Amino acid sequence: MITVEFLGPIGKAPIQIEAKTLADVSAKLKEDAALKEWLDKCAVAVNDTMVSDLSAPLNEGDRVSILPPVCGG
Amino acid sequence: MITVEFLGPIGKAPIQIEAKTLADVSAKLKEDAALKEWLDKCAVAVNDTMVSDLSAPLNEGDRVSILPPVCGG
Amino acid sequence: MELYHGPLDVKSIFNRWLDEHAASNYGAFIPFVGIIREEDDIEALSFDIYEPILQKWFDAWQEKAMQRGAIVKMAHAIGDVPVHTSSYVSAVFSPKRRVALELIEEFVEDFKANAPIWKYDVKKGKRIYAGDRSTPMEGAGLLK
Amino acid sequence: MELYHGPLDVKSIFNRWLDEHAASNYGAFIPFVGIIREEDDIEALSFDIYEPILQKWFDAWQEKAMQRGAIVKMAHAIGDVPVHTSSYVSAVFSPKRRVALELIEEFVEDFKANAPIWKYDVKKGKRIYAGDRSTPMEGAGLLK
Repeated sequence: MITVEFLGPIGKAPIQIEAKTLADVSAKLKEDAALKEWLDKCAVAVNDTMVSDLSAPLNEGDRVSILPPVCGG
Repeated sequence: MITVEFLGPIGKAPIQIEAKTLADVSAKLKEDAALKEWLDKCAVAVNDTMVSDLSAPLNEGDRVSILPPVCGG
Repeated sequence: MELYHGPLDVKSIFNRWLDEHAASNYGAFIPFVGIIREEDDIEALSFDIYEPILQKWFDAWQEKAMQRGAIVKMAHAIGDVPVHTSSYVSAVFSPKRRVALELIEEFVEDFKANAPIWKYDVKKGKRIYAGDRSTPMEGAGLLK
Repeated sequence: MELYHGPLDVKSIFNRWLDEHAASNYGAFIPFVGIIREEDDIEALSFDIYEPILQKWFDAWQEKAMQRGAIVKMAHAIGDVPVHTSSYVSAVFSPKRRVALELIEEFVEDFKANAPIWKYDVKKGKRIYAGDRSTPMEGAGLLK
């Protein structure tokens, strides 16, 4: 199991899913129509490190964060 | 008569000379060997306005300022 | 890096940073102060921050600044920040003017684009995500 | 524009500028603080200023800043400024971040090149003109 958390304005509680890679996470999240619109513009971190590779393996207990568009300052 | 004043590090007291234009001032100042080395790198103001035209007429009582290289801050 | 709940006390942050580096022999100090403008009938802006990734972002910048002989500082507000008060103060200390001027610009612009902070307008007590003023982070769309 | 004999009280200048514009609805405030570095065995730097032309230079900049919706501020020291103290503080207030970042850079660089201020190293109590670090002003060489 891995945890997926949704940061900032997405306003959704964390979920736990089975996933071997981020591609699996993508497939699972797209099942939720309300999330689908966010995915286009969200960046992703695994265990608080920003990632850019869909195929990197996930490990049991990993935490995937979904980061919507930002505007600090 | 016009007054010529030497700002900052030039360290020379103001002088009064006869001059119809800045070209006249230039000729007069070049007579002083110690000044000549400054003139290459000095800018000029007339009555506290920066000027760039040697031939503009000077009027009785005008004040010409000689401004050496700057370094504020 | 400093995070505060509510508006920043700009003067005390600024004064403390100056004191900390009073003898560090930096020649230039450039702070950037962000203040909430009164516009579009907002009462305040409000901010969510994801601290672990913000800290990493900041640490990477500190490393980058140090390679140029400089350091960066940053403070940001969490939650509501009323109009005419400050949500954000950052700064560069550097031996030289040029590096300081370049760094403060790069630092502030990269902060805007990549710091994990989410902004909301507060109108009649309600928080509204400022999506139209927000920027997708580097690598956005990976899961689409 | 403010001129002071001896080092600047950076905190009080900064705090006062902030107070003056607490309700002006500017969104960005960027000060630049110049501090005397300890180097080359100097005890202090020392400055001569020709105020009438500095004031005109500053007024022209204020005009330029206002055309972009911003304002500039400036304070400088006259005479000796010991190492680790400040000789120069300038600042931009602007509605928007971009204009503020651009203006502070242009303002500080133009100040360096064209403000009628002369710098001296102070070593063993003697003032030595910093000619090698100085820049001829625009139009220099007219009388050569």
